[in-house]
Amino acid sequence: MRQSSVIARRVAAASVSLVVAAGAAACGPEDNDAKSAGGDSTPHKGGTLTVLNSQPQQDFDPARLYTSGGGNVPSLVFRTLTTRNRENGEAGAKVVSDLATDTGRPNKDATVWTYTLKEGLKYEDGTAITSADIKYGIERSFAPELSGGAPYLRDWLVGAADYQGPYKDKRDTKGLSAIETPDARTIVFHLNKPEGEFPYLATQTQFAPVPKAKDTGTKYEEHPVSSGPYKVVSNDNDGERLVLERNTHWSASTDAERKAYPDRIDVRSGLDSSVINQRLSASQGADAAAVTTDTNLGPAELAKVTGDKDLAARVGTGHFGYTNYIAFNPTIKPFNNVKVRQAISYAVDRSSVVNAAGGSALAEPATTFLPNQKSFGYEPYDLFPAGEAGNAAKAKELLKEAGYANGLTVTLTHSNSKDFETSPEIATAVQDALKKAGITVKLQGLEENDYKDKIHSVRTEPGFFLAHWGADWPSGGPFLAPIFDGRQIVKDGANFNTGLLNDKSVNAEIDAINKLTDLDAAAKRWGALDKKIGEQALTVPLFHPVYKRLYGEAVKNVVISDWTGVLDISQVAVK
Amino acid sequence: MSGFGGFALRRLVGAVVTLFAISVIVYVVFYVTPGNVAQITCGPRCSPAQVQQVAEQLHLGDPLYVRYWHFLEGLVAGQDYSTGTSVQHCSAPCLGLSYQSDQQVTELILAKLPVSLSLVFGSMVLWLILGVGTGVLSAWRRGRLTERLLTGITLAGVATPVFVIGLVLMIVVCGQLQLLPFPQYVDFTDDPEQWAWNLLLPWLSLALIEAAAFARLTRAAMLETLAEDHIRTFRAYGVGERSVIGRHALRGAFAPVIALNANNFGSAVGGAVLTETLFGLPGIGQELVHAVNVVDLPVVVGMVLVIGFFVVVANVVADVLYAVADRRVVLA
Amino acid sequence: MSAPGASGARQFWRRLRTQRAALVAAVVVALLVLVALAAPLLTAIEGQDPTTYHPSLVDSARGGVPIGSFGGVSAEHWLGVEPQTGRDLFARLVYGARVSLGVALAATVVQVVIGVVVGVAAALGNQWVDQLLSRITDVIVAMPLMIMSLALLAIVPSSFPRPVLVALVIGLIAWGNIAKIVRAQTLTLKELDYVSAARLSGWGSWRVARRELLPGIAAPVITYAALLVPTNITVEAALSFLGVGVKPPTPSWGQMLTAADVWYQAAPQYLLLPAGALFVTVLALTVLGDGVRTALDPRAASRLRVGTGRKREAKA
Amino acid sequence: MSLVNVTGLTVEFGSLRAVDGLSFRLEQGAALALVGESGSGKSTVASALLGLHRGTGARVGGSIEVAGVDVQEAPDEALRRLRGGKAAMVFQDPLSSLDPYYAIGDQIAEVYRVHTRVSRRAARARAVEVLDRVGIPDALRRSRSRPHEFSGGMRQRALIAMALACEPDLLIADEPTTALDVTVQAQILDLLHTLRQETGMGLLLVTHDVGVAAESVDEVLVMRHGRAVEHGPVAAVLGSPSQPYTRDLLGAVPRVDAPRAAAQVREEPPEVVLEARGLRREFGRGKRAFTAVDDVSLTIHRGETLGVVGESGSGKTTLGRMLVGLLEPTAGQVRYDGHARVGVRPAVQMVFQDPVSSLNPRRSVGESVADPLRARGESDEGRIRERVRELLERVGLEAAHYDRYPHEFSGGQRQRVGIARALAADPRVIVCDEPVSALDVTTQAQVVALLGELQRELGLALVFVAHDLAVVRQVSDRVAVMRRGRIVEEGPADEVYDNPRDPYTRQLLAAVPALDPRIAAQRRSARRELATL
Repeated sequence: MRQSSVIARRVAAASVSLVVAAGAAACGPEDNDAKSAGGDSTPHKGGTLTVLNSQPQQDFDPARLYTSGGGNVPSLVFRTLTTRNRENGEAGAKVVSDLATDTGRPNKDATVWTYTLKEGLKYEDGTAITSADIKYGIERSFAPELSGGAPYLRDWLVGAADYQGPYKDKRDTKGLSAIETPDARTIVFHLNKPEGEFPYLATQTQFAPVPKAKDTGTKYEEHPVSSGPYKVVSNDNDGERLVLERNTHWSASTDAERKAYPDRIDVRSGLDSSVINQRLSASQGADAAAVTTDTNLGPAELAKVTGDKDLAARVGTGHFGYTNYIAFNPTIKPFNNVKVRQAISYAVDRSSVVNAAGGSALAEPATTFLPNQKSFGYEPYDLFPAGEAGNAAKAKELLKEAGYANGLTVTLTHSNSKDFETSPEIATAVQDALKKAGITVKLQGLEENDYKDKIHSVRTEPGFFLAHWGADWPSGGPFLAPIFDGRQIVKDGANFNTGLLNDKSVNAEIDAINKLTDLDAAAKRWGALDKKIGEQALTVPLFHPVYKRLYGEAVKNVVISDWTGVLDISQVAVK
Repeated sequence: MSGFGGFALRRLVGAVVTLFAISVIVYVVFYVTPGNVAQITCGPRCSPAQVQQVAEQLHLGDPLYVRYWHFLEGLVAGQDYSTGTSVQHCSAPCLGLSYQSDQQVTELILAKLPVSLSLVFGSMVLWLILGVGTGVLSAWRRGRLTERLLTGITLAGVATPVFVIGLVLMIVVCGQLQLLPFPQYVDFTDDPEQWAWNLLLPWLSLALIEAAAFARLTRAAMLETLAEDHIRTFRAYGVGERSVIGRHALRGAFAPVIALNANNFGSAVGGAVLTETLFGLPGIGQELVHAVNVVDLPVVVGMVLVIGFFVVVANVVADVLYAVADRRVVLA
Repeated sequence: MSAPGASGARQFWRRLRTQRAALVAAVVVALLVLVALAAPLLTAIEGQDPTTYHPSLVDSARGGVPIGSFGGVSAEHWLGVEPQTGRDLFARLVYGARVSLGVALAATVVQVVIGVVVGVAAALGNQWVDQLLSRITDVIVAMPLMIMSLALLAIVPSSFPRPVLVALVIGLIAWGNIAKIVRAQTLTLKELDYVSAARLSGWGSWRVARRELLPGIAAPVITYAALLVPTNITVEAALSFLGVGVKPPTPSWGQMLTAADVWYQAAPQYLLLPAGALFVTVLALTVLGDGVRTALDPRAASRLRVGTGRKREAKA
Repeated sequence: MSLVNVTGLTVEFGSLRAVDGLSFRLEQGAALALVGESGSGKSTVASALLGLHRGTGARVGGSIEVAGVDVQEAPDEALRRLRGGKAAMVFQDPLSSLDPYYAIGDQIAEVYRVHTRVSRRAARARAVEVLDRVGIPDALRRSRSRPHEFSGGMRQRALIAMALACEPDLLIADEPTTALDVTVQAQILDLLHTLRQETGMGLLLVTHDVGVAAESVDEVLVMRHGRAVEHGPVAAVLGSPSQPYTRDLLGAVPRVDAPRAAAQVREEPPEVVLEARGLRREFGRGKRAFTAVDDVSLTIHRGETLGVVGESGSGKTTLGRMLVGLLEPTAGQVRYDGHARVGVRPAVQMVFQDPVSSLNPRRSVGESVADPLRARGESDEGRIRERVRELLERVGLEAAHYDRYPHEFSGGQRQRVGIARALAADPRVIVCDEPVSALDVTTQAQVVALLGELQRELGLALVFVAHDLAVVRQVSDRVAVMRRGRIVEEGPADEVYDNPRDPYTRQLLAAVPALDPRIAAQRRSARRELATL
């Protein structure tokens, strides 16, 4: 989407889907999943796959990438200890081994994790991949020059809080003591607390091997050394045009996940979203073998596509763990009053909001904070039933109880970006819905940077604002902890616990679940915790986006997992 | 033109002063723009300590004047920077490093400039042909239906924003009629033919909008010339209308057209933001909008300076061409 | 050059009236202004307002495309409804006229005021003042409008009324050309005998500037300003396209166009309405601007009619 | 067959009838002058002869036959062949009448090629030939110059060369010398005379200047309001005019050889009111600097008129503006009442040349006249109006004109307003910068008379700056002759005019056209001698 350029590049890279959801998406009732689409003929090797993207791959350094499950284009070049299961739907939300022989062997309390590398792993130059390379890859992600990754390594690894990477202190050859490499194939991680979800973390690109001899610091991203099925042939204009070709030293026998059908992958970015969708629908020439990894169908395009059978057959639908919500800051009046928060919860008109976000095909109304997927431990609940169009009567009643019988005037803060998430369209829909309940909403639209600074700072956080949260991996942990764990309130930096909730029982339950290495069991308890927190009405979940993406006529073997919600280009074939 | 040296020198000094002033203004304006640069660079989930490290890395803690001084130093003497594993040199004139991508701004500009210049130069040719042609036609057929029709068309160009014209052109020409491929930038040196085909629509979109001004100006200048005494002379000597219009009246429109063209060329280098964004051309405008959004000060300053440079140079060129076109003008 | 004075006003109108196109344009502009001013009344007659959502009028499953033919045109919604929200398009269009015209006019006023002050001061001041102001004007002209707007619009707190801000920013950044025109014109006028005569009368320079010069630059300034208004309307639209224009729920044509361009195929009327309104406005203002110029500069007027020149000699 | 045969010509622009039933003939090789004041329709007749009104909306009635072509009925193509081919026209302002962007030789060649099927090269050769013919030195090189690189006289020669290019039967010259200095005017008139003798082409001369007509033609047709007033051989019409209008017209023409009508008789020793000492003024800087006025010293006494005469570019206007303080001198000083002073001062006023630009078109004339009163601090509206009315009446206007605007007045009336405005400041000196050069002769005479009256009545000192030697003689007690920024000769008017000492003064005087055709012929040969010296 054109305005996605307004969004910080760093954030854009943070999670492919997190940002790129501009068009938002949702699967209509008549849509089956992506499985049916394009799967009718057998895929073959060969050909060139074109990727049409709006965001250039400006960061292509494994240390700097903030990806979910290893990313899409990056995961063609970087293999990691573990990776996401490349399957459609729910099965795709599982973590599987990649470079390692398994998803990790924890000690009893899940504070030490041990991995063994498969045999015969090689870089694009034919040299062997060692566990030290993985350690080095992680270490360099601590360098301020290569900032950008997720916070978990710093938070979890023993003694990592002050570590500044291998560049600062050249004499310290031992590096990060929390990571041990007893031999070339073994790597051991020591955590400062139990983390049952460590295998999920090991999917991130920081776990990709980087040969120390080839490290060129900030210039490494121009040509990162490939461990995956493709290597970088050219990287122009800071990731705007990326050409990948087969890495002959990669062996399918060590990689069960990546299919790598095309011979060549041509990534062209910096395109306007409407242009991408126009090109994909026209599917002319090279565009017939084209996909996009970051651009959804917008509402207008969807309106056109649904009327055209041929086009509709070329739409991939996916779900990514993501929630758009209204956030309250309970330290600010009148949102300190739980009744006011509940009244607003009742008054919200989710059908207006869903329409503003692109309609029922692109957004599913949300009543839970957790995404509606099994891997997150989704447990359906609707604590303040607003119905389709909002329950204005109930809201008025609650307001009366709260002492606002004559109505209430509040200010809703939102961003001025055009992402259909925290953007003015959604804010005006909320404004219009609350009007019926006697709540006058004034809109405060902030420029993207200003908005982020304000809502993520404890000092400047507004009382009532639009926000969203996306999963770093498909589990309740990274979804609930940053938002509701009282110990994660950051006083002097970017704070995501917008409700400033510091509830001992919640904190304790989070700790307890983190100890579990049985991820299914953990999921159930995350779901229960979500409902429990929901009672406090600190957020009003609005909707979960659905991704609808076009692909070219010649594209086969379309796989869309619930982990990323988008077509996996490691599975796509164009012959 | 004995005074040309002095003229050139004075204009050069003026240009440098102008660019200097622009850089100061941009520095100050973007200094106060909201947005935590270190946080944006580091990522949303960075801890305060990491953000602090990044801020130090980028010298964000320094006072404004110190940072500006560094900028000037880099411009004159170049600067060294670390990639972590080695020390690199950014040679003068160094516009610094992008906060976001650690690339040298000068390299970034050099990479983007050909795109913007291709776009603007090409569409300049088109807008001159379209604009001047329309202007001549409507001056010739003044008062008749042709003129009104042409006036209407050129005004439609003025009245329609480029993003609407561009999108509709693209949908119709590339999507429905499939006459052209969807534009994607191909470097001229790689394949001149593809370069031209791919830029055709962007050229046309930009030209349609700019042409209107030229049509109006050409028409007005020609009508003004047509009312001048020397036109009467040639008519009184039996010179035909075609020659009067095509030779004498058109010649009179040269100077103002040149002046406007230089003016528009300069501003179009930066002003093609919309066209570049819409067609996904990786040019200066698109990059600049992006840099503004992420408060990437070195990139913003560098690119604005480049745009300012083109505007200033275009104006000097305009003055010179104007003087050449109109020998009566003394360079002053 | 001769421009209207107190008595000239009548002449001006007479000359304007003789141009049929300009007259039609003037009527159109007057109507547009009237529509903008009467927006609340008009929407009250229609029974709609520009902000109320009508989720039931759009097809949610199809991206929110309006239900019904011609974008949901009905007795209740004269021009149909907006996709996704179901807001009334007629109401948004007429309220949008307020913002678009208002912003453009206000920006023009700012440009003219700054341009005239700077231009006159440069022309009348000594060499240093002239150098300084001319240099500042150069800087302003060389600054990319869009980029500086992006920055300035981001700096100012959001509590500042947005339409006013947009007008101010456009005005503050794009006054360079008008200052150049005013300076040149003032330099010409300064040499005219009647200005010298006024100086000989014993008046101070300020008084001479105000009484003898300012009326003289009115004609070119009015002419240029009339052509600036449509430019400013499109600039506002472009700023909306870049996401820094007037903010929702306040409707403006630029914002509607921006939101509508992708709907070109699915709901064409959504794009065509603001585009048409913008086109008609810009066309009318431009034609009117030309007419005003012709009426203010009778030389130009006769120029357009006369083939061989000197025919008016008999009159002199 | 006559070369030109015009019968019952009428030309109407809208409701305005510029030419009203005019008839005349011009035989092959003859010369006719159309003489008249502005608005008489004489130039319209010239344009009509070439059918230049076709397609412009003007209505042309009657019949026009030029060189055998029926201008009214001829098809466009025939008309184009006539224009330039058989009848060529020379216009008033040679600068604006040539395309500024092309070389003069190219322009002539272009015209030549319209009428003759020749190669570009041949046309260029022809251009050089005719340029040489009209006396342009180094014609080959100069043919590559553009008009602005020529002097005014050279440009007019070039235009005549263009006219000659196709060897037309008829030359129509529309005020061919009006924009030129008097010495250049004489050269051009001489050139026309010679060419006519050599080529035998007919000449139709349109002019407001009776003297120019007397120098150049055989027959004169005096026009007024679009009609013929008097028509006959030049000697007869100018020598013994039969119509009162012709007599008035001739009477108003100032004579360079006539002493001042009412010379001042002075008893008391003259008191110096204004003095210029070593005035110098430069314009521009560096290489483009030039000195407009160089070391000029003058004294102006109470009640006298000092005439400053000179050709264009002599620096006389710059001098005038320095005297009133509108321009600061680069060196030297202006002393008023014995004191050096800087800037303007109400006691020294100015009357400007251009009656159009000297009054603010947006303010009523009364307001303009009232300016000095208000500036002086007068605030009583009644008294201001009273005084302004008085002044307006004094300069021959009506008190009721107070609320009118400049465009409602004729040139002469506007000049009277300008005088009233100057008087309102109660000045002791008025510098008149070409006050009558834009006026018709009859109006000119009236304005000059008014100035004389006012001077006597108010004891004003006048500085009368003009290019017209005759007018200056008419009004001045003393005369200063300027050339290239310097005063070449200064002295009592009669002395300077009757016994010029400086050769330049002599040259100037010899160039003034005489009203008597015989004297004109004598002068012409005298000039030739002077030129060959």
